Amino acid sequence: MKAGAAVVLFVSAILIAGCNGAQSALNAEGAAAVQLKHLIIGIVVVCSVVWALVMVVLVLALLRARTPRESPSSESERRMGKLVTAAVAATVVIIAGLTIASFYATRGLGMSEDATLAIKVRGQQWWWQFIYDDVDPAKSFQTANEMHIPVGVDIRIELESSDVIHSFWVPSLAGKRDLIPGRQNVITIRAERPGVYRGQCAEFCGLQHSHMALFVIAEDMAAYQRWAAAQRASSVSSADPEATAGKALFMRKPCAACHTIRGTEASGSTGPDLTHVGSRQTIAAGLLDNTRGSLAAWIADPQTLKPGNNMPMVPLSSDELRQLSAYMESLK
Amino acid sequence: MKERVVLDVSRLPPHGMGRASPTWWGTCAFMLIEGSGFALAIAVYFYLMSLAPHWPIDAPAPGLVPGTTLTAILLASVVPNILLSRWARQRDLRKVRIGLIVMSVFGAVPLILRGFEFAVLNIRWDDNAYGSIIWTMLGLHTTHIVTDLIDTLVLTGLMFSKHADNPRRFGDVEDNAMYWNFVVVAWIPLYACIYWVPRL
Amino acid sequence: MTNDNKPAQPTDLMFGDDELERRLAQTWRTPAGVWGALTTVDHKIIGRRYIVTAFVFLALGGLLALAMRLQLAQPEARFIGPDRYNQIFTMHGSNMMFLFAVPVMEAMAVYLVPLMVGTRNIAFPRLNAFSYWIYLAGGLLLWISFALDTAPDVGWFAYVPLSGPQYGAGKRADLWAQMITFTEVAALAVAVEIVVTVFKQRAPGMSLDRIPLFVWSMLVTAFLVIMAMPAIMLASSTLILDRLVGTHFYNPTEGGDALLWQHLFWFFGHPEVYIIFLPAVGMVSTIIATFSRRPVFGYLPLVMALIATGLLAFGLWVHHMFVVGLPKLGESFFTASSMAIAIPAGIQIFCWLATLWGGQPVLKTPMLFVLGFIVTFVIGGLTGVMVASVPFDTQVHDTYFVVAHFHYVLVGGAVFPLLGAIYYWFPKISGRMMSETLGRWAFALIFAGFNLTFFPMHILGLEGMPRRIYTYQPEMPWAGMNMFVSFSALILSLGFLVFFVDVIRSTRSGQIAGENPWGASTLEWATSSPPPCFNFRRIPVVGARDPLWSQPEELTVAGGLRTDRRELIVSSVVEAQPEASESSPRNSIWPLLAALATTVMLIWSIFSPWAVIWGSIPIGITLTGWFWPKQTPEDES
Amino acid sequence: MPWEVSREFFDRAFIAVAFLVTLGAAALIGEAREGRQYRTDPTVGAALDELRLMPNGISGTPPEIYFALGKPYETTAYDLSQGKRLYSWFGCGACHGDGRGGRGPSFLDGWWLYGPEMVSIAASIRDGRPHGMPAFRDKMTIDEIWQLAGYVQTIGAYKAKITAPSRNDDKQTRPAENRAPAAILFDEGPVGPNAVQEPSH
Repeated sequence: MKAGAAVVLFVSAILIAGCNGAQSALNAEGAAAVQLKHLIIGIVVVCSVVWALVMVVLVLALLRARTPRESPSSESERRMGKLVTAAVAATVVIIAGLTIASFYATRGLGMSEDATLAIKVRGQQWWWQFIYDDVDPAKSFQTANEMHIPVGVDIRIELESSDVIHSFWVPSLAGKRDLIPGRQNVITIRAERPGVYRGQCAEFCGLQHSHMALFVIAEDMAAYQRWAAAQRASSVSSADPEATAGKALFMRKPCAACHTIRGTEASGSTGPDLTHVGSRQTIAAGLLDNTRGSLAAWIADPQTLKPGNNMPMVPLSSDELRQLSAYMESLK
Repeated sequence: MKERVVLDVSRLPPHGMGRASPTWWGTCAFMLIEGSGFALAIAVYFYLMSLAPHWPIDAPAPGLVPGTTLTAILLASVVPNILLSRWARQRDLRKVRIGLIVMSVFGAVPLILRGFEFAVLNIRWDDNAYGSIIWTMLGLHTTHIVTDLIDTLVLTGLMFSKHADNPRRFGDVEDNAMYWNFVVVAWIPLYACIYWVPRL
Repeated sequence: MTNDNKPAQPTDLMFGDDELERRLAQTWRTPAGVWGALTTVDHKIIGRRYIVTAFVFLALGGLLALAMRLQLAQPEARFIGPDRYNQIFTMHGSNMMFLFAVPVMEAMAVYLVPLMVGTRNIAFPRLNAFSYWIYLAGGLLLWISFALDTAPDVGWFAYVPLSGPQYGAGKRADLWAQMITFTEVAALAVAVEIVVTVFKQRAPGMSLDRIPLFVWSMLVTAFLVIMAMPAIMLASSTLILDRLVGTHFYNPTEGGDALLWQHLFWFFGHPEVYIIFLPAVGMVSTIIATFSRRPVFGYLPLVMALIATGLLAFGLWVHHMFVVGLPKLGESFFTASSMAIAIPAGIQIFCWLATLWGGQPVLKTPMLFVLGFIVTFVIGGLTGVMVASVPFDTQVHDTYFVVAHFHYVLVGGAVFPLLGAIYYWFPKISGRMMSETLGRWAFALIFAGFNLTFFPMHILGLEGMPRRIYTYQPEMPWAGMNMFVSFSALILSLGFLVFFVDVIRSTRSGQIAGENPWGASTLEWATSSPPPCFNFRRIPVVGARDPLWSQPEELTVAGGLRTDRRELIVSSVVEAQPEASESSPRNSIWPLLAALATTVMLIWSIFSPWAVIWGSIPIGITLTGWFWPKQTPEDES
Repeated sequence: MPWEVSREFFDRAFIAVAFLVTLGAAALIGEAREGRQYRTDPTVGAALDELRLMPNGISGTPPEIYFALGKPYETTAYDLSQGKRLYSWFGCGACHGDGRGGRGPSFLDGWWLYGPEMVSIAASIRDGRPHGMPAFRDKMTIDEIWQLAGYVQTIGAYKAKITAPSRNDDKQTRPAENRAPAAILFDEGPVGPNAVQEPSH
């Protein structure tokens, strides 16, 4: 029976999938995700057993030996009636059990009040804006598509959207939660182990819903502090002449109208903050690795790489491209 | 398959009246559909109200006069409506004709008042969500008055035509009367929501 | 009220069978030619039309699915761009839900219910004709817009604000919303007809506890349609208002709310699932009884399960919104109710197993599809239990796990039984048998193809693949399984190809089926195949739940209906005692004209609010023409 | 029965009607159809930059390519809605408000200082105008400038295009472009200052 094999495949796949890397509910590295993984496996096993039992009865019902033309006698009917009632009762018990289990799981996932750090996440078509607010505005900073968090502490994530509905989902850390215009949602995440955890927008949000990834980089507190300090600082202008030319170009061309680079006159707010773009692992919401080449490719023709996104194709000579990408790369 | 006649239906009436008539059940089904529609509109109204910091949103409550007058007229119309329905059951053509004319008037007057109602809502549909929902509720109910008025007018025409003296026509009149009662009953909660909830 | 000149009129008691059939045919026939086709109100012709049209839409929707599988077979494929891909998956969903699944189930009822309850035509036959034309218009609207590259691109549940005035540029979302109005009007019309047919036109003696289970399931379905569809009509109308005249239902800054849409949509959207699934339950109960050679086990529990499902259906829409951040208490309630729906489903499964156990199963093609249904639907039901758990859902919501789940429920739970039902009732509808050989091939390919296609999607979902993405990146671990799924989809579509070939072949050259080729027990098998335009020579009188089994050799009938006008028996709701010999309308062109007028008004109103006023005038005129007495014998009383 | 007499007539009539209805639907939808061009080819972009203005900077002719493309920037819903987003992204509201003007002139009073043609509006945005209209040459790409121009022209239109944008999900200050605000507000009389018109070069 094909589906029978499939169930085996299913359960085994869960155990295998548990091992493999990025963005899987079964590769749990966060407090919440671990709980959820146990719940998932538990429910899946129970349900697989139920299914198997039903199949056994089905096969028996078809294959059981029959006296030719036995007519449904009243007492055989009564016997079946008892069995059906029993089966229904069993269903009720199982259902009740699963319901209670999921209640407890939900309780376990409650908001933690003593979050060490609050990060505001704004969904944008089609990238993620992460705002690290600080009582002292000078200390506040923001980044895009890449969020650093300290390991082992609760992080309060405040979810807002500036256009359509998005959904914040880093399966290895926690379940998903929507970002809804006009509302604020909050979840708590907590990474148990250092690592890079990939997430992706989970609510259809238009043309480039497919290319709206984010990375949560969990590192020990010291490393996180170092990173945060570096991010707070304004951009550093490197001595490299190409980069310097690129900077001038950036200010002269449309770039500066949409992007902010703290420490320069570029203060646009439509696009991601590029103050430390060079320090990020990927660009364009996880579309490309952050290399000089991919930076140049992206700036040269964003509409071919990510059709419909809001970054226009600015006509540039190859020299200008080289200078701009050099400048971007220099913004560590 | 071989057939054996065990039942003779030739003495049955050639047309079911009241609950024996499919039309009666059809009318009920449609009232159920539209009833659900009204109920949902009211649910939306309270949902939006539950979100708003204050209700009504940035507007004085609607003026009471036209709406209340209309409500009074609608309630009053129930009396002749029930009489009409009774006359129809008695197949009294003359009375039914009078009743239909009266009901046509009772259908037309509210439409005029409805115009004034929109005028004193003190808000436009595109000002905010509160305006949108009350304009929608009022519009929704207006379409029901219009449809039933047209139905009544057509029936009146029929009753003065050669098709008049036929139990089916009287059945139609009864169903139309029942539908008008529904239009009136459906208005009461809408009236409460539009005019009195904002004053709570 | 008695009628004295009655004996003067010809009744079926006065003629021999042949003469009677000639006269009835004269009264009930649909004339040949286009005019006849446009004016007919015969529930069999309209039902057949409805079914064929729905299957055409199924085929088109299937092609869209293949296009998507082609695009997803490899990472970062460039076969379809994001814009077109979004249109395609929106079309696939909307088409399958609104133009295939719901209409096809209602179409089966339009054809079968009047035959199963032993009457001569459906209640309100002209409304029935109107319903089909409106449905056709809605389908054309959607597909023409797709052909013109202006199809909706917002997903089949069109969440605001993406589908709202600010982000849904152009008329794409309006076309979607208006297509909804078309199909819902059609669906509501049929629902009303079914309710009244079942309540008032049952054969004498068919008391409530003798109604065939398929009819019961359609009755419950019809009530679900009546209660649920107004929600989506309200939703789509308010969406159009927001987009066209600037109302603020979904604008948070002016007191509106984006979640209001989700509440309205899912208050319809969840019952929708049962609107599709309950008819399938009826089909399974019918087929399983026939091919187990015994009455279905637990008639009463099955009816109760149908009703319970219908009621619960309205109590769990929020389980589609578990990740929007609602109060915990509410979530817990909806978890419980969503889990509870598994209990009636369980009752049904166990009763069917008991029927098989206690019967003599015969594995004809319809039965194969039913067995396939049990295997797959139980999986779908169990994954349903999984997503009903809030915490579980937070990981799989909007992933391919959910895609797999609802395809198991809808294809496994509804399409399998439907295909079985086609094999089962095809002889009645066409008078010819379908091929057992091709049937077995079709079943094997579809069953295997389906499971190979959709089972792996569970795993893809748990591995983090979100739904509605037009591509994914090479570094994600999904490529291999997607390729496998895409190949399996070919097997599945090959299965459907075989099915369609079989249908076309059999209509031409299938072997002639008798009145009752399967030895079934319900009334539709008591008349010839295909049934004559008047369905039954004389209206049957029912004395048992399985009339053709309790008295196989002769049919007890009622006599005395007039032959010179379309006449049928109206009976009481509970006991089905004859109350009147009511007339049934003749053919008429007015339903088509009314449908055209309505179509013009609805499409026009996407572009201008004034259409609602000016466009309604022709509708009023056509409706008056529709109901104005025509001085036919049908008008007598 | 009467219809049998003239069956062919009805057959033809039916075919005609069916054909016309389908056609009508197609036409209506075709009207609403919006071609969506996400990527402007560099050469096209360059060509679009060739505005030929009258010496006084008022009116002129757009480049041929603009007609070759089928005047997308004033007809397609997608470009118009992009224009609307650019209007807010580039802070046009700071001077022109919701279109009724402020420090800058109104687009809704039926008074176009430099003429209502796309080319003049595009030129105003690209090169700027006296009395404080800055040049956006270096802030936007040329296709963005055309999109914005198309939108600005749409705000001031007295007859709403069916492809004109609907309201935004924010505060309602005036009817949206798809309801021809200019026509509605015209009855309320002109709003906002009308700067003196004078040649820009």
